Amino acid sequence: MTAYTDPPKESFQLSQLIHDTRYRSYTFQFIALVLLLAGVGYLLSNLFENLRNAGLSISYGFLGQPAGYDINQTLIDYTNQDTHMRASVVGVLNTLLVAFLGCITATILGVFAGVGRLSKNWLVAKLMSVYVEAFRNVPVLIWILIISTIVTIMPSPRAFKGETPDAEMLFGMVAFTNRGVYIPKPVWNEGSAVVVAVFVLSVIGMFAYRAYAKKLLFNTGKLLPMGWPSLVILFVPAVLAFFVMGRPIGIDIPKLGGFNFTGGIDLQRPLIALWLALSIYTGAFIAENVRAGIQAISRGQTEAAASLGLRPGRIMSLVILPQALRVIIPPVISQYLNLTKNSSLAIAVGYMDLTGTLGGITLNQTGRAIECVLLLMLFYLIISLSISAIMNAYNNRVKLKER
Amino acid sequence: MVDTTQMTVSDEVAISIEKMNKWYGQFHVLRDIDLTVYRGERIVIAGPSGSGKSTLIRCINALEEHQAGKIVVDGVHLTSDLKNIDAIRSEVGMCFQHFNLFPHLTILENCTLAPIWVRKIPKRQAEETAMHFLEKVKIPDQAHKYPGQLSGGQQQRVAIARSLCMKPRIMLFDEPTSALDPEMIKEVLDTMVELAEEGMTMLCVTHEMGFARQVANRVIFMDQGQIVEQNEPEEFFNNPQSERTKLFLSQILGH
Amino acid sequence: MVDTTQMTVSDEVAISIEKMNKWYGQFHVLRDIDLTVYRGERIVIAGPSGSGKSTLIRCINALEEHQAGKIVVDGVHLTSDLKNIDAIRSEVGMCFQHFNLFPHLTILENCTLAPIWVRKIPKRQAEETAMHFLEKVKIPDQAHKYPGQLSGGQQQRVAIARSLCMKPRIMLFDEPTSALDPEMIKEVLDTMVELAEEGMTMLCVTHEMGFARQVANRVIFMDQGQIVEQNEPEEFFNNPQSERTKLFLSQILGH
Amino acid sequence: MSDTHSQLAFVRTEMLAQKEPPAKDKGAVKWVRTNLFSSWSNTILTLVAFYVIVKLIVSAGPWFANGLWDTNSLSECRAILDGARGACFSVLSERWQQLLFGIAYPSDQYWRPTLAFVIMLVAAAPVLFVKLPRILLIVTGLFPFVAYWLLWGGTFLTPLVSLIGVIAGYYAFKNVERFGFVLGLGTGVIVAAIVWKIGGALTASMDDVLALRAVASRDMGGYMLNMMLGVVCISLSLPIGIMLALGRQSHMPIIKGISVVFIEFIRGVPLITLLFVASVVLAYFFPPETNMDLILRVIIMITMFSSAYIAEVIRGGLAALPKGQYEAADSLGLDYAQAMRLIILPQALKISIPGIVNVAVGLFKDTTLVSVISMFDLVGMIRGPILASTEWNGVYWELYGFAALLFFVTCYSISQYSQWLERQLRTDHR
Amino acid sequence: GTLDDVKARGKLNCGVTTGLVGFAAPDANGEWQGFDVAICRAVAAATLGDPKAVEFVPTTGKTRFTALASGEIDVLARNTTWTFSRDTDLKFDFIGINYYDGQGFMVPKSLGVTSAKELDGATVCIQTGTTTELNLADFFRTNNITYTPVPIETNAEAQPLYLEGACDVYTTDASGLAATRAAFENPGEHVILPEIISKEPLGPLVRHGDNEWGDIVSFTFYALVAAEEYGITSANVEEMAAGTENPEINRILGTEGDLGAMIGLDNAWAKNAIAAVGNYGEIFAKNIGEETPVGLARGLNAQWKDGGLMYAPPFR
Ligand SMILES: Nc1ncnc2c1ncn2[C@@H]1O[C@H](COP(=O)(O)OP(=O)(O)OP(=O)(O)O)[C@@H](O)[C@H]1O
Ligand SMILES: Nc1ncnc2c1ncn2[C@@H]1O[C@H](COP(=O)(O)OP(=O)(O)OP(=O)(O)O)[C@@H](O)[C@H]1O
Ligand SMILES: [Mg+2]
Ligand SMILES: [Mg+2]
Repeated sequence: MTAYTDPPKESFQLSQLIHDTRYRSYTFQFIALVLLLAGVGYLLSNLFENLRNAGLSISYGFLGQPAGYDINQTLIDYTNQDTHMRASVVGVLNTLLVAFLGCITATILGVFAGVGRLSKNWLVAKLMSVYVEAFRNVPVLIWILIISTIVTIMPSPRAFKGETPDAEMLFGMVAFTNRGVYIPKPVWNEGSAVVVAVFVLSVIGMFAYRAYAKKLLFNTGKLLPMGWPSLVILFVPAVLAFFVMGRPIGIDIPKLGGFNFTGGIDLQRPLIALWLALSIYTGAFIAENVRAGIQAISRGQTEAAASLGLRPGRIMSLVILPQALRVIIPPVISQYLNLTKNSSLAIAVGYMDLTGTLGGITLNQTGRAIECVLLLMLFYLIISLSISAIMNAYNNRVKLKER
Repeated sequence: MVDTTQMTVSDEVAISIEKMNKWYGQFHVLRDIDLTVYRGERIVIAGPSGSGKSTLIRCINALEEHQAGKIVVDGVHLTSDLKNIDAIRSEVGMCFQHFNLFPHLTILENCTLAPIWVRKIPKRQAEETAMHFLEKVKIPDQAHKYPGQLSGGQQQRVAIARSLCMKPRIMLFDEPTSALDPEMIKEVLDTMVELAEEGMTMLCVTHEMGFARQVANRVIFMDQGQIVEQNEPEEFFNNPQSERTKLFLSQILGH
Repeated sequence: MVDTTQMTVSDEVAISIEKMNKWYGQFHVLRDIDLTVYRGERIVIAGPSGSGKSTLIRCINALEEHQAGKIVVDGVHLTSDLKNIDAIRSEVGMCFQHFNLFPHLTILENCTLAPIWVRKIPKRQAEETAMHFLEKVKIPDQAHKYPGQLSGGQQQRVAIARSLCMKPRIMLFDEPTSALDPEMIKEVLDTMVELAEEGMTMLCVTHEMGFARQVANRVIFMDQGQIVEQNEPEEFFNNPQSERTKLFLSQILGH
Repeated sequence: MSDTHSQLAFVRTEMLAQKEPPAKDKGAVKWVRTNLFSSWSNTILTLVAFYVIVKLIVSAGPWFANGLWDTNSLSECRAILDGARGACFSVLSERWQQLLFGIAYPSDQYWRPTLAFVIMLVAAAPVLFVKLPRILLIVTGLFPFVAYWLLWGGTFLTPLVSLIGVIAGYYAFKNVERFGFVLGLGTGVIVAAIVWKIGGALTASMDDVLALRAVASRDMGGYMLNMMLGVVCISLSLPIGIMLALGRQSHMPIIKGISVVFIEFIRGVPLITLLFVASVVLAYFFPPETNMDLILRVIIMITMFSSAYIAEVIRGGLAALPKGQYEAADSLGLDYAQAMRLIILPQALKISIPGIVNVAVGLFKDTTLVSVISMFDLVGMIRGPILASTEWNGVYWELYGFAALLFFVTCYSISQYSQWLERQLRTDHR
Repeated sequence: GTLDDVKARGKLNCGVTTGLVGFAAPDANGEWQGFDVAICRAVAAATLGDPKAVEFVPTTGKTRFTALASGEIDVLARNTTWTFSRDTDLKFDFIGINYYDGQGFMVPKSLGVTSAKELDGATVCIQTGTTTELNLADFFRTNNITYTPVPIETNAEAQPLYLEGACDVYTTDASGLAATRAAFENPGEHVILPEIISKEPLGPLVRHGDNEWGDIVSFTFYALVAAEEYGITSANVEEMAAGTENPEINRILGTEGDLGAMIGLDNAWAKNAIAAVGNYGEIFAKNIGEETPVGLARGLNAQWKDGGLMYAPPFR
């Protein structure tokens, strides 16, 4: 018979730091922390010594000084007498602008290409595969450069001049030039507020109508048509209001004047090039996500729905899409994130996003490299953390219930 | 034992198939199928894997297109005309091997979706019907769960209820129990027996020979895309005529 | 019938558990467990699902930590000291429900891995031992295959051999047969019976009552984290004392 | 019981033979009908697609066909073409070496990177294709040393000594490892260091034994630089990625925290900002006297970047392993390092390979960003010296097209490989 | 000090642009050529005796200052404007001015513009990274006219934009304009406007804090300038090094006095530099002079005797 000992008295020994599961993790973490702090401390001390040797210091004072340079495309008022801070804000807004536009077009392209790749039409399917593979397997920087070159060989505004111009405006309103795209700008005259208000109400009205139609179906089994009434509700009142108020909204059509087109809205070449490049590139990736998402919904779902008598359109909207979207949306959101991060390549086409202002000219002019790069990273970090927060929230919301 | 006396077979023709042929590419899956199903019949289709059983019943509700021959379901001629297809599909319910419930909808929503959108029945009423059928398959308490939260047997019963909610006059089953664990098979078969007792016209691809003996009034044996033999269950099992049938039965019953 | 006379139980204590308690968060899984296992004993633990059987035997080789009470295995006090944990684990072998073989290693490598790395036995010698035990579980010819190429029963026998290669003095089994098809269960039980005949101390969670009757010298019934009843198999099955045991046995044996 | 239908009893006496499908359902006609013109919407799509393709061919065809390959400058091209559309591929035939190897790599030494590239293919083969004989792994093991020698030149003794050091360290590690992973690792590193020290001292004066002409890292450029950055950074980031993934799985809050913060931080910022760090900030973080090459700093930052992504892939692989594997390892008495090294990682890495390959392709494409910080990689070569030169100023399509083609060929084959591997793994598991 | 580092390394690390014809660009063989490059070679010849012992580090407008500040390069010889804040705030020393430049405009002749003041509403391509953006903003503001800036990273990328008409005007240093125009298919179709809107003294620079090194680079450069003044050329330098009448020449070439030792170099330092790259005038003529495609006149960069600003301090 083994005489086993009593539980050892709880006296703490140094060796327990390594041998005892209770303490050992603290030991490791402590070591890790010390190593980390030592490493960071070492780097920081180098930094300070280097800065001292070079007689520099870290300060964000430069943000308050006048920037002194001009920016071609701004969403807020900006002149070269504004501060570097304001120039950075312009950059931030420009980043967000191109990211926003890019995400929308990339999604449209991606959905088309993704669905097209699954098309029964052999030619379309092959064409879409070529598009997707070509764009996925070549660096985005090269695409940006190529597309920017393509934009450059569009007609110059000069080509629109003269008796027999080489190029003409589309519908007499939109000009595609190698300086950018000029589109008409709405001019808000007196009374235009009413028209806008009516339009907003129509939008609300349209959704209300659709909700009502659905409710009616649920309550009485009567299915009202949804398609054309929606369009009618959307446009007819606004058009009526427009004429009743005496055409208060005019448009300012871009005209050739001096060196450039004047008037209208001017989407500058760098924006156009970057926007196109990013959306076509990201579109290829989104196409893959869309395709995978649709393929993930088994054929059985379609067949089950069909055998219940549902028509293809309804099968898509009631059965396939709600499921496919759960699969598609998370990877697509991370593609949005990638697009936003890739927009920092704006620098290659001269688009003044945050990397172009704060990380470009401001950094150049002030020489405040550390400060600028830190701010730059902080900004992108905030964006990606917010996007991943959104994604997690979405994932949690749509998670399928399982056993 | 099921009370088969209640299960009457009328003279009315429910499904009539004449010289139906189907190809997948070069492959001739169904060859000159002739089959008449009378209202109230309970037909079990058996046969080796790949013999075209699934294809046959999928042709009946136009999930697959046939290339030659004639299919008439409930008096409606099955052509590529969408209206006819719709008419037939709303008369014919179908249950699949893998249930194919809609995972993003609750059990109740699964059952009311088609009645509301296809039959245009008010939601309230559709839900009442759905609950009725869910009670019938003995899972009314699961109505607000999602398919993923149910066991396989429960899911298959929901699938049956979902079909029934469309009030079909004919039900097709494609191996409804072959993806289930043994305990669950019984639950599902019980439900099907009940359906049969109520006089539903049923075509059922299955290898459950117990079920066939108990419920079917006709067993069809298929091989290589053809109907090789058909007969009443007793005769079919005890006295198979063709060599192939004998071979097949010896394999199946050997287990 | 197994020759139980050979299976002697000594007076030596192999495992002693006193007032052991365990919580998962707020949930009290094991409550005041007292259990003494003598060397050579073959104990079967039974009980309804969720009663804490697995948790109990997982506590014995420190796969789970217990929060109160004392566990002494083979004279070693189970504390949070790594040395003690290591000492105990190398004395105690364990087999899982899902075998948990290492799929990227051959059968032989599965069996020699721990002896080489933990016991520091030269590879050659470890392989000899491994072959010996693989012969014992009757699959020496599979030594160079990968687990994925074996049937479930073979895999479970490899898992047993793998444990034995560490020359444990105590073996724990957690439902070793419940993931197996009926034909394979017997192979594995036979192996376990053989082990028992050789006098291995065994704790076995199982619902195989035949095995319990044949091999166990004590059956422990657990419910709600407590030991509700324990007795010799004959007494336990024929004359259960508590209500819960009776209910449980009626369910188990009803099948 | 109704016997009314017992006449339905039927037995087929003769089996029907396979028949041909009806004419409209077979052959090319059927293919065209179902694949191109199955409905009116499909027909429209086909016509649109056809139009696009024709348009592309018509516009790009003559350009290719008229391409010139042997002029000395763009103006010469223009003179010869005389207004016709046509490519000036002469820039490629004149500058292809610079595009591939950069401006500064000595031209009589081009065989070295080429050879290194070929060896790389051989070295990668046994890693990529499990079926190949394992003996080829020797090439894989030797590859880093040989490649270093071939690319950078100098005496062969340097890589030889490091190789011997690594081998000695590995043997020391192997022998001591049984007594503890950390101990083994420590011994291995110390032994290797000693060998290097001694070897270094011994060979210090033998600079010209088997010496190749030394080339500074600054002189590497062109596509070779992209390749080099890609290969080096991915290889370096694997071990770091594994450590980060393990750290992120750890139950120790501080270690987990450090890993999470690192990974999320790196993944949250664009690579270009990290390259800015490499080019304009990182130098400040090193001791005053050291003066690290830009290429080294870039390697550091890209490695950090890819290890964060690889860590996430490996984390997925770890999570896919059943818990039972950990428990079985525990119950056999293996300690953490053993369990990870022998049981968990081999399996987790195998599952992760397709993911890792995808990260590698992405990273390889991203190496072109170094052109933004004035390094002359393939894109940098084009944007910098070649377009700036008097002769080739203005040739864009040919150069960008060439770059795109190079990358496409490389990345497409790698991604095809990864898809093949994925299919392979899927069947393996069943 | 830096000199010791350079000697120990056996190479001079010299920062240049990523490519600007005439000033610094690699030729088809990968050899760097150009006006700025010559300075690097001269310094290498002076310090190491070998004009080839130079490692050229291409830099962009963004990376150049850090490269110098962090010690990655020893000299930055890239068209960099000497400004107050760069000298003081960024802690660099400009060691002299090798090119007096000013920012100018280039427009297609077809536009019919004759003065920069007529550029109201024009789209202007700017090569970023120098002081150009700031000068431009100042110029248009003071003249009260508007413009659309299109900032471009590299000269090579600005060219197609300008040529395709994506901008009306291209602005950068006048020397750069000339170099760019030289590379055009039809240089004659473009004019450089008369306005020079800024002073752009371009020169090599070194870090603060190592005055010895600054002196070496500075006087290597002045030796080249002085060489032109005294008629020393790469062709006759050997001959003159044998000894001449002129003591200044002798001191420069190291045959008289100990100037080399004073800056820690061999006495033949200036001789090596001149022999390697020629005097200032030769460098100018070879790389950017009127005979070259760049075709710049000496203008302000002529010797002081010829009415220019090139003026070397006395060597004594
Ligand atoms: N979509 C398809 N394309 C081509 N061939 C198909 C397709 N679907 C089925 N087949 C082939 O048609 C034949 C009949 O298939 P079917 O599914 O009807 O057989 P089954 O009798 O139901 O077999 P099982 O018992 O395995 O379900 C098989 O040989 C099958 O390979
Ligand atoms: N890791 C865990 N965290 C929280 N609760 C757990 C955990 N593991 C088990 N439990 C709970 O502890 C209880 C006992 O689990 P245990 O696995 O020991 O039961 P068992 O008797 O082995 O049951 P079975 O026969 O199903 O294997 C169960 O209620 C289970 O839900
Ligand atoms: Mg089937
Ligand atoms: Mg259990």
